[in-house]
Amino acid sequence: MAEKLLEIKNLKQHFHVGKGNTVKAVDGITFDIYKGETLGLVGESGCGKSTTGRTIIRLYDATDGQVLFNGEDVHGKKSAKELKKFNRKMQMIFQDPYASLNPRMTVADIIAEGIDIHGLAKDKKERMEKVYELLETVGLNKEHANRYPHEFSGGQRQRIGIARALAVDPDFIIADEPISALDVSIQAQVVNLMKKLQREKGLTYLFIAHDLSMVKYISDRIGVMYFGKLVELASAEDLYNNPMHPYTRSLLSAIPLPDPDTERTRKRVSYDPKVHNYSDNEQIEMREIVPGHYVYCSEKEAQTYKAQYVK
Amino acid sequence: MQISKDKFQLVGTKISEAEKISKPSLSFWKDVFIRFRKNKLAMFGLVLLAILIFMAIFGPYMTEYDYATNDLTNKNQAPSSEHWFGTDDLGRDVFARTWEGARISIFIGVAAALIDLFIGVLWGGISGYKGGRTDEMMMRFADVLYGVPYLLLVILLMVVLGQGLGTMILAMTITGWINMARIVRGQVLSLKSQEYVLASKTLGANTSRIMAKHLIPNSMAPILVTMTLTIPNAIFTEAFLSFIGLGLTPPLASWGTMANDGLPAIRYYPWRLFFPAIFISLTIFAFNVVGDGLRDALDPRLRK
Amino acid sequence: ACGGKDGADSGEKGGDKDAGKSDVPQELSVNINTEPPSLHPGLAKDATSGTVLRQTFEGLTRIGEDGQPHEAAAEKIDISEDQKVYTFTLRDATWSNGDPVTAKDFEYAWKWALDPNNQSEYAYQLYYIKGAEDANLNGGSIDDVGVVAKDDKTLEVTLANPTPFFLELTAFYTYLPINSKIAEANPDWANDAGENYTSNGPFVMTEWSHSDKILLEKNEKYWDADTVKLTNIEMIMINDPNTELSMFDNGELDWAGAPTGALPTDAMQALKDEGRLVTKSIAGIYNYKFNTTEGPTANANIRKALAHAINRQEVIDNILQGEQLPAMGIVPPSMFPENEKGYFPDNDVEAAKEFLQKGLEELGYKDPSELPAIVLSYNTSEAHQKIAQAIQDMWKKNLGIEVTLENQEWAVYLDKVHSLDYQVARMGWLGDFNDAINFLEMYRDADGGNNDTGWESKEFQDLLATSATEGDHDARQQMLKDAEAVFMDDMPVLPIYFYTNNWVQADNLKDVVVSGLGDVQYKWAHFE
Amino acid sequence: MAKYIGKRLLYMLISLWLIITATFFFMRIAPGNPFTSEKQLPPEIEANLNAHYGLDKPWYAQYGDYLLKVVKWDFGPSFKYKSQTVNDLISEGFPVSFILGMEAILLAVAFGLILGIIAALKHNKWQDYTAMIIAVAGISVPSFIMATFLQYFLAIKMGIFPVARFETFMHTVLPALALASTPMAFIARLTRSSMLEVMSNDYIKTAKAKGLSQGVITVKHAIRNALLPVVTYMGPLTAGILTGSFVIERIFGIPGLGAHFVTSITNRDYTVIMGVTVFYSIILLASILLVDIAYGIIDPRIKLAGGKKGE
Amino acid sequence: MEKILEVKDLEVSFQTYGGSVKAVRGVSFDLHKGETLAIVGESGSGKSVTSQTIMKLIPMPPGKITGGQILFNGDDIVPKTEKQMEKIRGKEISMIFQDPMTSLNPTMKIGTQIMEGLIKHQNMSKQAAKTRAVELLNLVGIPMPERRVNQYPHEFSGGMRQRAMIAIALAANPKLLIADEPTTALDVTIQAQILDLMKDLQSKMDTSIIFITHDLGVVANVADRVAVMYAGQIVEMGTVDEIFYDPRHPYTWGLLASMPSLDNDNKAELAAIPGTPPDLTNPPKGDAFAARNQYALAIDFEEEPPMYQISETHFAKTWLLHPDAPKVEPPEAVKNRMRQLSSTFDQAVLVKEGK
Ligand SMILES: Nc1ncnc2c1ncn2[C@@H]1O[C@H](COP(=O)(O)OP(=O)(O)OP(=O)(O)O)[C@@H](O)[C@H]1O
Ligand SMILES: Nc1ncnc2c1ncn2[C@@H]1O[C@H](COP(=O)(O)OP(=O)(O)OP(=O)(O)O)[C@@H](O)[C@H]1O
Ligand SMILES: [Mg+2]
Ligand SMILES: [Mg+2]
Repeated sequence: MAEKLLEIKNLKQHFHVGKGNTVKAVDGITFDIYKGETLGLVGESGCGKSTTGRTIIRLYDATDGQVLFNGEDVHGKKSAKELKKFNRKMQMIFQDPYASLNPRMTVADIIAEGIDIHGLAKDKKERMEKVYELLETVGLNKEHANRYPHEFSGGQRQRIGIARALAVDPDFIIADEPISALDVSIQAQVVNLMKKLQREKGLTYLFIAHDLSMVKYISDRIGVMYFGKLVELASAEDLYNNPMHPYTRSLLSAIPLPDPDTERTRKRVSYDPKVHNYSDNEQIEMREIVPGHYVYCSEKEAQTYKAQYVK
Repeated sequence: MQISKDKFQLVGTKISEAEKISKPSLSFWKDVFIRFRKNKLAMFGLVLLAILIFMAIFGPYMTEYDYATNDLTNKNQAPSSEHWFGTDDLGRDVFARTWEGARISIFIGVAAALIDLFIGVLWGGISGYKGGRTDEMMMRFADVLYGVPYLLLVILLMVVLGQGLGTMILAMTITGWINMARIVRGQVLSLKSQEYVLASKTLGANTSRIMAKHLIPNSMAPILVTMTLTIPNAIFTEAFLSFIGLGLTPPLASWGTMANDGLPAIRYYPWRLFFPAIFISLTIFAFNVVGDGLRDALDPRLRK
Repeated sequence: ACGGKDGADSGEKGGDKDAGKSDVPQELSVNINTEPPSLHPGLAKDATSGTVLRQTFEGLTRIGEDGQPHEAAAEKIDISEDQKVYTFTLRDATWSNGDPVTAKDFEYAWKWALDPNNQSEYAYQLYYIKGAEDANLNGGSIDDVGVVAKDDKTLEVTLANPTPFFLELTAFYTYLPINSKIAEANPDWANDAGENYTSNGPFVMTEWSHSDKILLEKNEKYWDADTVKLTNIEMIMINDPNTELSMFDNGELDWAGAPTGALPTDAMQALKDEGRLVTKSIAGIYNYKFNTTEGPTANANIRKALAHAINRQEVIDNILQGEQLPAMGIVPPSMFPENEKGYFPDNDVEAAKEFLQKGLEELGYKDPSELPAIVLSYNTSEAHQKIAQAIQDMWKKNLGIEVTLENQEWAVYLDKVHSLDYQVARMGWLGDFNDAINFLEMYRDADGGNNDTGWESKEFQDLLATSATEGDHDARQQMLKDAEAVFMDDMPVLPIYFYTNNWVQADNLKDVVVSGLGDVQYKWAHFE
Repeated sequence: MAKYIGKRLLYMLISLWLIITATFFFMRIAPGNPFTSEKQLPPEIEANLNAHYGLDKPWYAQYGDYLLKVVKWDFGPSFKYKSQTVNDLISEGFPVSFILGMEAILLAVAFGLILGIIAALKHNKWQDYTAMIIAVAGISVPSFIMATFLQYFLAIKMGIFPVARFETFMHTVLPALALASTPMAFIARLTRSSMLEVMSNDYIKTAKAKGLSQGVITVKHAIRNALLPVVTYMGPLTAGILTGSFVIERIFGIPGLGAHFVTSITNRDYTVIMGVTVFYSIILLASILLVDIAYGIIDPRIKLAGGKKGE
Repeated sequence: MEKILEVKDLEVSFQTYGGSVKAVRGVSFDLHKGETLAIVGESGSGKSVTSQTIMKLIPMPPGKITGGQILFNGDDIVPKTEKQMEKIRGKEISMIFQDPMTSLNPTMKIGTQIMEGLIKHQNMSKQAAKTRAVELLNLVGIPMPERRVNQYPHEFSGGMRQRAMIAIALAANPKLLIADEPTTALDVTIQAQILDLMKDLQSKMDTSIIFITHDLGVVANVADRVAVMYAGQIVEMGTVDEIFYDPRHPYTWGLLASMPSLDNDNKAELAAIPGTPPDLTNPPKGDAFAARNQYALAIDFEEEPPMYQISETHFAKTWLLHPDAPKVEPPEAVKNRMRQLSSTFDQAVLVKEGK
């Protein structure tokens, strides 16, 4: 098996929302990400996908749990220097291509921000060369360097965001719904670019999205989240062929397909958390049903899942 | 319609063209200038300001009269071909004094606004960005400063530092920045969770970078509005400070002190109030429209 | 008195129906500028409080329309041979609540003021009385003070020295009586109008609305009530000369300007042209003090040069515009009539230049331009500022001396001047009573409270000392005159002008008495 | 909420204490004392006075005494106005300033909002320009010039209003107008710019799509959202206006509190300085607190905890 | 079937600093009672502007209807005043806006926002409106609606906000519902619920729907007919089957080809359409899509293509349908789904010249 790049152990992120109320946005999730793979993360909106991503990259301080990056605890690090080093290795692409670019900075300055922060260029010339190179990498050209974000289309902006992330030469990129705001043809542009970069640079992705066909297309493995918990984790193929958790099944059954005939006949499965009907003494946890396929369930359920599994 | 057959040749994509942006690429300031120029009112304000500054520089030399020389026998003369703006109660030429005063008032206004801007932006920015306890502390400090009697502060400053331009500017800004700080803080509070700020954070940017590159440039609109409102405030505070002895020493004059002196004469020698007052208003009007224009021009999003 | 009519027909009040008499409402409306700090005769120490007290109380004497003290609460005054013992016989009079005014009320009031526990800041006005200073400052017994109520109607006062102006002093507010019955029962009696606030003057206070207004009513129990015509006086507190004049023009006030209020300088010319301005000189001087201990102003010739190089008349005509008198001496002409001319001519630039030359030589400079710039200080006020600018200009023009102006907040200014931290500083002085000693005494000792110049002269001291015991009026006048000459020869103070009071008043308002000290009395006032 | 207010009240006390302390020491460092006068007092009398008022004690004893008195809300007698205590002074002056201030605030808010709203709704039309010219005029003409103007034209020339004093409602009109002119102009500008922003928001479009009329949209949807900046500005302003303006009170001969802020300092009337400062500070801090609470009421998204913001 | 809406040659432009943006350039379509028309297309192609123009909701200025007609029930909307529009908006036509995060008033309770329309157009009492609001929230699948009516938008999740928007739009039982990307922020399960809900309503009330989306899966699910927009124009329009099974415009091909398919394990590169859409301030000469079109003909760079009719219901605006044009093969992914539809004409008919 491939090398682990990232280990997330029992990660929790609770928000205090006044009056002593807390929102358990992420409530104890555990998974690993391997070098060079793409891990897709799907789930209901508001289930904590973005929060997971942001906590991993330290935009939020974790309430509990560990994030090990190359074996080092991300959240343990304190010194500014180490933090900076870590920031170079892990990057993020944001959902909204409009909101994630500062409207008052030129593309060159946006892309070069990481270069400036980490002092990756000796002089102005080298800096600009790097910017041009990055622009080319993401399929834009030199001429675009002095433009402002609003002059670009959504797809181009998302590519600028990618170039910005690439500028510091990261190993791992968290992509939080990088394509939901784009139309299909542009989505394809961005996804193609991400795949190409993965091939060329050996990047690892955490890819968060709603669009299950796209997630399946891009991911090696997929995690399904529900209400702050990871409920199922398996390879992309396996998940689509053998969904076990009822929520996953419900999700898969609802994917709209660009085919009027199938749509007319589609049958959706709905998910009601009550179906589990767990009793108090049952231990609910991630269980490996078949190698590489984990489901959040009780022992009893695990047995049924195992039985149902078809090769 | 007849179209020749060879037009129906398959030629395929012209991608280079498709990725092109049709507008020419301009440097930031050029772009700002172009946008600014299209705003007629703002241009008018700029021209007005230019004229005022020109007059501030050359106005005093346009008349043979000196701003300081008394001519008690010709006091309180109405405007005439001799004294274009009339004379004041010591027989000094109001025209010469007006432009001599313009230098000081415009300088004071701009200087105070700039200093308020600097401190206010820094304070409000840090307070808003750091949030939590730091924010609470910094804002409460501002409250305290606001609560201590201003006049007392000013008197102390005068005693400790003596008179002079520096003391006066200090006195003007000692509480002046608080407003700016509040405004900037509010802006920063709402901007700091923007995705581009988060992006910068994940790149490892430190606070000062995020402030300088992201938060402050994007708070420009309210900052500019506040600044244009600081200027009149400074001009009148200067008059007040001068009156209590912290500012200019006569015979030097500013528009503020001239207006102050002219005010009681409104019923008898209205020109003594009219000229400084009208130029104060014009200047402030000019700054306001220029500020509004600049705010729009500085926003690249408005460039279509 | 709210007219609200067009201000054009000047200060006519209401409608003066027929120029007849009694049916004209006898209600006076005046402005007293500010809240009187205290209406307790023993605590009052300022002109505003004095203005009110003068109408509501009556001392042993009262300054009459002729400017001389006349018997008031006292019916008869006997002065001993050595001019040190005064015996006052009181007339039958009552307090506004009906209590009789007794000699004890006077004794009580004066001793109250002298009692150090009562923090009377003006107690020193009583120091002419034997033992008073001791009791007030040095822990002397209050019983040793030379004031005794022999009986209800007889007050015997023993002075420390013969004091020719003592009868004038007894009209002063620190010498006013207090209704001892009430005051003993209620120490806060003077804090508000009401039944506790009893007085014995022509008017009684019926309302004291702090910082807003004071209402007086005719005191029907006043012994001389027949003379009093006004039925009501409204004293409002407006601290803005323009507003004051506007209200006058609008018929809301019957009087605007000095001594209770002030007129805007910019209005002077117009008022004069309209012939409405009334001017009366008063015993007060506006002068510039020199720091004689250091700097160029330590040199008498430089001081004289500066004093000669000023065109006082021009300042008066163009800036003050109140017909003030140029001052070339320091005692007002009302006390020394010769001082209308003074010791040197006004605006004597030639002499000034000579003095300057001498002074420069003494200081080792060749040219005025070498002289370091002289700092002229004044406290924050528009008038001071204007005068300073004019004089700055004159010194520059006439002598070629650079002058820097420096203006300061009042308390800071006083602090600096009192501690000799200045070069040239503006100061004014108003006489408390009608005697030249008032204007000379303060320069006796270099460290005396109000000297402020660091100047001291043995000759001057001696002259003052002998004058203090001199019983003969003319001889004493001459000694004081000589002292002034010594003073002027050294010029530690540069006199500029003698004050005047300027005001406008309703045309039909008559017989408001403004004394040579600037005190105003409404006892005789009436509308026609 | 209660907890938040409790915390803020505590901060308020601390702020107040700091203000008192700073003022106390500044006041003592400043040259001169309550008994400084042109005609100097004999030193013995001055010493006597100092002893009487406790000014001869060491500073810490005075400071301690003072704090104790403030806690008991007893500021002592005025040094200058011997017949009044500081409490009298405040309780007589404040109602006057308060009435005038309330009038001015109502005027400023009402006209400021109306001007701003008209300007925004008629953006770039003559109504907008007129409103903004009024606003710029209001900003560039300070209240003392405005006061003199109003007095001269409306009272003296036209005789519509009395010249000065504080007696009937008519007497309050001119000073209230003069007090209101600058804040009104400021509010108008603030309102205009935030209304313009609000009116371009999507939810205004939503409201329009419901078929609501322009008036209803403005009143029910736009104003509230445009109010935040105005409310921010109102905090310190309210405190300033309610406690009176020295200049306006002087010009119109109004027996308010405003004069004491200046005269107490020029008189070095220590007890009055402290009394009015404490009083003003309480009003100031309270109005800042009220503004912060108002934030939460106007915009439910703003959490009073003042900490993290959702989304 | 009765036509509820006819849009004829609609042209809309926006005045900006840089010149006028021609956002909609001659769009024509009609809509029948009870029908769902889906509009798909590139971002910025004018979908939102077109639909908002139908309610006259584009900001004017800078926006301006420079030409064309919008007949709603035979009545032209273009010359109507704001006052007249108020009677139509929210009563006859409702709209669900694209961005649920910003389309709800943050300082007003959800319930109040739903009630407003009810009170205005159906003269309901406050109480009745509130009851109805609760019902509506229940209908769009928000749990505990009694409590939720009193909450503010920020207390709702993105999906819930979108559903609240839908409730507002449905409140009036409109004859025409315009839904501008109503489900983009939702996960597929909730999206499916919403779509069901809309269909349900449609069948009950005979509402017509204009449904704007990027998601071709959703289109396949809801639409009766589909219009494909590019650079301010409709480039292809037809029944849902015609668009999915017999597309004719190269841009439609591009859209269909760029979707990954679930069953296909082949992880080959997606067939993206390269480049970016044209700047509508200066629309290119000829076919706006030409520069990005791998099937572009020389004439595409010179002449705007005319509209061809392929069946009774199927139109496409491309030179490829010209009799002289070469026969081209659509991309693999598209070819796989192509089937012969019975209604197709033998020969494309030219119906309208390009400009
Ligand atoms: N800063 C915050 N403060 C309080 N609550 C928060 C915060 N950030 C997120 N939440 C809450 O945490 C939960 C998870 O949010 P998150 O943004 O991670 O969801 P998501 O899975 O990314 O949803 P979507 O698909 O809509 O983007 C939500 O209920 C959200 O309201
Ligand atoms: N208020 C406006 N001012 C200027 N241009 C505008 C305005 N509104 C829309 N546009 C322009 O009109 C064109 C069409 O925009 P529209 O919003 O209709 O696109 P869309 O097809 O809905 O795109 P998306 O899928 O991204 O929502 C765009 O080029 C846009 O920039
Ligand atoms: Mg998310
Ligand atoms: Mg859209």
